[in-house]
Amino acid sequence: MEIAFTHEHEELRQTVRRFLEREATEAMVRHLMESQKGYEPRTWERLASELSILGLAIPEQFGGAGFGAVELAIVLEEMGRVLFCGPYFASAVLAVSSLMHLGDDSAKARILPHLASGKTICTLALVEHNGRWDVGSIAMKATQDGNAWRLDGAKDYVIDGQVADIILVAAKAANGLGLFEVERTANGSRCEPLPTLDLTRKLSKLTLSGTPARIISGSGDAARGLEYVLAFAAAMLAAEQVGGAQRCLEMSTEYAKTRLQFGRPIGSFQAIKHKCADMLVETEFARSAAYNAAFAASAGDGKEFIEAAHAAKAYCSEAFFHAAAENIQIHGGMGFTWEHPAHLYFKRARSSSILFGDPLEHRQKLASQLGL
Amino acid sequence: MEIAFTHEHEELRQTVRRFLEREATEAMVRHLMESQKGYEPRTWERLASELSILGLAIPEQFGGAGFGAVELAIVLEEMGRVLFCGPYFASAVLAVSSLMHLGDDSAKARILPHLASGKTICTLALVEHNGRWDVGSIAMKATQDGNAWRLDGAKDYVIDGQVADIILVAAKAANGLGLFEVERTANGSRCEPLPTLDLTRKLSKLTLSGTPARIISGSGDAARGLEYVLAFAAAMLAAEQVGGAQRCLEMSTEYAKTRLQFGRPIGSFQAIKHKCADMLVETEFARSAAYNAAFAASAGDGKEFIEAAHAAKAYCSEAFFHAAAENIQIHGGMGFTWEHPAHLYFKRARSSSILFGDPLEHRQKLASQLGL
Amino acid sequence: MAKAEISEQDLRARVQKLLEEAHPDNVDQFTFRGKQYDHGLAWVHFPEGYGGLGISPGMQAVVTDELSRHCKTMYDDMAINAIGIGMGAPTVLTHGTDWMRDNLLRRIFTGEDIWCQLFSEPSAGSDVAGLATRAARTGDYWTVSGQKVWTSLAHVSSWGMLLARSNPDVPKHLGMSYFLLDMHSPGVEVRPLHQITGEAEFNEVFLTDVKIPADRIMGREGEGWKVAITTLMNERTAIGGAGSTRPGGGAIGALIHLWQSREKGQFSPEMEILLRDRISKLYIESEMLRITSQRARAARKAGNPGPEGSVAKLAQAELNKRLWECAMDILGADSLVYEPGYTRRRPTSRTRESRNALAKYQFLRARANSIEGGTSEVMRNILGERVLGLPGEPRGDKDVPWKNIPRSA
Amino acid sequence: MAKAEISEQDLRARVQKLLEEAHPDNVDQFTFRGKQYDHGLAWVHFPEGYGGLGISPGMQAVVTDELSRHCKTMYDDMAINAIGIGMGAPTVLTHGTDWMRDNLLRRIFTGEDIWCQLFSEPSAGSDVAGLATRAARTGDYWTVSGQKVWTSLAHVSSWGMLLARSNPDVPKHLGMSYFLLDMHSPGVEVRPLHQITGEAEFNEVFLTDVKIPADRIMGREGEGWKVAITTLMNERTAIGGAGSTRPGGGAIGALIHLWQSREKGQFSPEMEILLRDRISKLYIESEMLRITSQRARAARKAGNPGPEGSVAKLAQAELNKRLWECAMDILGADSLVYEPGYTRRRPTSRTRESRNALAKYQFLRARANSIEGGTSEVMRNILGERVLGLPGEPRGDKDVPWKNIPRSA
Repeated sequence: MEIAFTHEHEELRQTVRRFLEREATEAMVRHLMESQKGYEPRTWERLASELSILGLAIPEQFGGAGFGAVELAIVLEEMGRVLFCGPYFASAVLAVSSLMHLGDDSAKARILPHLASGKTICTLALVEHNGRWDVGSIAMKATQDGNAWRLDGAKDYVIDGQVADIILVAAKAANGLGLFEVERTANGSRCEPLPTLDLTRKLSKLTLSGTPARIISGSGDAARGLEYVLAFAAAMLAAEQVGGAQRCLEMSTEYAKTRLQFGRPIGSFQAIKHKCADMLVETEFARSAAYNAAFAASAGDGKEFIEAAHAAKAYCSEAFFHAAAENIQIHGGMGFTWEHPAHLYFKRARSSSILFGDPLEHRQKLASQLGL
Repeated sequence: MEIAFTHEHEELRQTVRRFLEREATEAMVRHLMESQKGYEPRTWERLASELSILGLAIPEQFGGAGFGAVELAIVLEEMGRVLFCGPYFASAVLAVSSLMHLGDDSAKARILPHLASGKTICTLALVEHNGRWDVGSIAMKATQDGNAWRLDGAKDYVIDGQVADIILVAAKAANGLGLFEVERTANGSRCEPLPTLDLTRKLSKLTLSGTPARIISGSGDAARGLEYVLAFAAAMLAAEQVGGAQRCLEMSTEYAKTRLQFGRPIGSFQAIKHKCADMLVETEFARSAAYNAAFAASAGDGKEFIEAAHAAKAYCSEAFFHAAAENIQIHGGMGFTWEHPAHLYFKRARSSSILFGDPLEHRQKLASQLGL
Repeated sequence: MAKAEISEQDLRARVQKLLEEAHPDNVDQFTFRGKQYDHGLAWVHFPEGYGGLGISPGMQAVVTDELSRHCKTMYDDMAINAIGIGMGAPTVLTHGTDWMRDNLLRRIFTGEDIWCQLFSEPSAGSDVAGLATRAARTGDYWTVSGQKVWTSLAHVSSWGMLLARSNPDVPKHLGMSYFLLDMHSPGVEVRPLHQITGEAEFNEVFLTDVKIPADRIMGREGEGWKVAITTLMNERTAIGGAGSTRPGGGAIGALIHLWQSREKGQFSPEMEILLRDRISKLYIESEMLRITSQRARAARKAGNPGPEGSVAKLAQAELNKRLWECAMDILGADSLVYEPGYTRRRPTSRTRESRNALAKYQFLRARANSIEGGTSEVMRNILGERVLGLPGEPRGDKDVPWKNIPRSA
Repeated sequence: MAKAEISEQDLRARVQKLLEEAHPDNVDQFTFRGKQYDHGLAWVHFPEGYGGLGISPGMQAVVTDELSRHCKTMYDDMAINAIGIGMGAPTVLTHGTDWMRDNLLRRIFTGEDIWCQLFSEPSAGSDVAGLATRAARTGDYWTVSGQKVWTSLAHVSSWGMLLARSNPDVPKHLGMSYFLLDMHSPGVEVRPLHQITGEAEFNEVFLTDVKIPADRIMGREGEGWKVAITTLMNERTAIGGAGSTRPGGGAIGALIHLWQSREKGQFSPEMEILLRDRISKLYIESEMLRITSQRARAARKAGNPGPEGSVAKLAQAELNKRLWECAMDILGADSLVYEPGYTRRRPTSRTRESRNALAKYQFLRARANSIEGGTSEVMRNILGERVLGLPGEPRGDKDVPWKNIPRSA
């Protein structure tokens, strides 16, 4: 498998970057991170109307652009660079991949066009209180009542649940796991925002008590499909992490060139220069890891992709965290202030390393795949 | 417990250091490492007659100096500095502590005085082919035949077995583990030298077939006693490692001061200076670890000592290895030649980290002790 | 010096006499500590008349011990006036004028006057001696303008120890003077500086044409760096001596506690083993930090200060970061949540929070450990150059007038 | 350049024609490779008449492929004359005289003349341009004295690429000249240099009043550094391109193999999990090195060389050390033994040894990876300065005459 971006890919990247430079400024990020909703509806609308990237991975028949993992990874890398605030990862990645991989025809036709147009925001609720990103840990109960279903239980760390119109909920029915569609405002549904370490990504706790739901994953067991969705989410998050790491490297390098101490730029000191060099190595490796996973995803959903996804999430999590931590250190006291953006990347890096499984878990799963 | 060396301790250190500077030069180390025996009998004799340190930890009633772990640690640290070649660790540490902790009165009276005088060299054979420093792994079989015993099996990695007159062998009898005295040249005993990675410490493989042996550990199970001996050996080896790490730091610092590149001493570059600073931190921590274990050993053989021994072996192994590796790097191409002593320390560091259990094992055992 | 013969028994008797005159359980802080000062029991190694008895600093422990036997109310110097007592008093004693010694030391000890330190500037972080705050002499006054940063307690302080550039035409270390600044002077503006935790432990201090009387200088004009060294030495000692003092105490104790109260089934068996190895490693390093600090204290006492002290500051900063990272990994998904949310408070001491919340706070706060009081990079230079004797870098900022040295805006 | 229109098919036909004239399975190495050179199939990107056809270097793969379809005997350039073919030939082509191009290139390719590189000196390691070997002109000869080190293959070489100082009175980069040295000249002494492994991969070369005819200079007098850059660029490309080319291949493949053939019961279950995590991590890093190198090749092909190439040399050196350390940990106590003992041989290629013995050898050999071909410290400078654009250090050795720069004895 070769990693090769086309001219169109480069154009997509440039278009998204230019858009985000205008729309996702640091001032906007700070405004949204203090807000309840955590996103700017006008920007959201333009992601659909101007850039057509809300439906990037949605087939054309459902109103999307018909692209796939590589294109999503490009967008996410750019969003990661600027800590974009908004339910893109929730709706355009998690929800779309869940629907595409698990949803029945009716659900696809009903929901996907609205995700592509941005009229509906959707997310996936999978992990529960024990925080293990693992389909075996799902305890949410689904009960069939004639043709209708009801859900009981709680989901934790639901990404952008606070603004989702529809929440896709993984739950346990009598004959195995299923994926269910729930309206956030349905009877018996309570969605509370959590105070997050990383203010730039909102999380919620979802409690359901006898809440009406619609099954969308057909009659079979959705376990394997959900596992794929988890791996896909990990791979896409890795791309976002690359963008964050790259930005930290750039901030550090820029500061090291201009900050003078002892009469010379601090970047002329090997202590700082070599830190930057190591960050560069790790960022390039992270890039390789994330691109590899994205190209593998667009090539299939087999063993090669699963391995690439584990490797990417494990490596990119550590690389981003390290870059974000070094960025604070290189900025010295200033890097430690609330006013400077370094801490925003640091908190994003820490939280992203946990979401969808931390490096230890992914290394273990990879080891199992490799038969170590 | 406080770590405080007395004036007498300092004197012992200085005496040993001066002696070794004359007797254990690099030329002598290189001569002995290429030799079969691996030690210089005249030097050995003077360790007994001039320095009286062969019986340092042997009670006065058995012809020794009546000191303990702290004094042994001082001597070993000095020996570690110069890669002293000779069966000191085998005879004065392993054999003496085995006899003191497990030996019956008759064995003590019969053997210890000759160890103190240097007339007899003794070692301990415990670990077997699987290489686990673990009394549970002992398979050597001891069979009672009237009053006599016979041993069958093989021991591996016997330190300085090639020159030991007496080998203390841990073996499994019907009612548990016992410690046995075997003459190296006894019938059915074969002691073959192993080609070692670290040429400055000789190892042998000992094969016994119906070899006559004398039990010296009484009628009870020697398992707990052997475990103590293993912990004691680990603690003492840690002290030796500190000496090696310290010498690597000194070599690196000295070279960094005098070697010029780009018109300035390489130690003026932060890349080298900060490496040295980190080595200093680790060497000081290693010193704390080894001294702590030595003082704990002289205070008792309980939980506090066992914890200190695990911590010391785990920490000092990594600190010495890291110092030895950095020492090669700082010396550049020259540090990689056979002619330069850097590789001798590197190989000693690697091997010492394995002997008596590697850092992972000791951390695990410590974790169990701490109830983690 | 005359009183070197004071015995422990004698000292305990003096504490008894103090308590007869004023008992901390009955009178207020200022009154009690004022009396303690007058009896020479504030800092016993200071000279008589300045709160001491001229005896060994080790004897202070006897005073504390005797007080603790008889009083419920025990005052903590660090909580009362950390900078004033820790750094201000020794500096005043060594370099202050008679007026300062007579009028300031007592109020430092009682806590009536809180002190702060005005050294760091936005453009002079690791390079403190590169500072740009200007002090110009006009008649009996100095006029000072500039900006200081990382100033703890500035918002409650009466006095600030101010380092400013009085002569830009000489090399940087030679052109500074050290002033005692009345923090209520016109032109002094204090603004809170919020950190990664949301809290404002520190301040920025803006100085605009602030007038300082000429007799408020410590040491001579141009000798400010020498005086600052006294202040900084006392800072390093304070920081280097930190860390747990008993096995398994302090941060590592908190970490182990977190681990032992994890929920069952939170981790797979494999994860448990991997985390356990990390904790075991952190335990060992924490122990070695503790023991190394103890060896440093013993060496200082014995008059043989070795490298152990300087080692501790660097090691602790780096260890602390890794330790709290491990704590976050133990919290797992719960570490995504920052309860009860970021605040904008000014912390004095930590309030009682849940163990988890405290760990998350510490995780963020620890990032500053390798920056404050000397970055880890500067500490490695110090270890390399001052302890190991390695040569310094070629420098372009040593022998040239300060004004000619390139500096950040 | 005229032949840019040669098609793949055409090229395969040319190989067929070569094979009709001489087949490697029937004639000896010198004969066959001589013919290959004459047909322009040695290095197809070289000009016609010099072993090439003036077409894209990528087309060489077609030649190799076609040969492999029809021949059992396949020659490996690296095994035949690594330095001559990899670095000597491009340097001669770019900077050599007509005589050199006409008389040396063919013999380099056939392997009749082995080449070596004489740049490094004991006192000039990372600082190659600081070298001290002197070359003085007298009449039609240069007289050269000095010592070179780390010279692979010197003991079997006919020619050496020698960098020496022809003018000590100008700054160091400007005072060097580049010579072609006949290794059989009087005054050239080659001594084996044994390494940590006991082997002598390299040599020291002592030059005592060695005479070199004046027409054996490459480039002009004083332009030696420029010529050396051509040689070194070809070295970096060779080293940077190393590493495994398929998932799970190369060193990581060997490590996994060691792991999978461990003895049962060698490790406790806890140790197994800890080692497994390390191997998994090393696997990921090996994969990322492989993919990063692949991205570098793709970027070069596309004419957009990025930082990926320079990254690989540094990363591989550091990874390789950790990888073989892990291998030793997997061997456990067996790593105490070094079978069959240290030798003093001069390795050409590794002989068949047990997997364990090979791992131990690699463990030792890997220490040099972060030294040879540029230390990791120098590589970090290069990444920081040339890739990230960070400023260099203040330098005292750039604009002064070489003879005034302090240097080691």
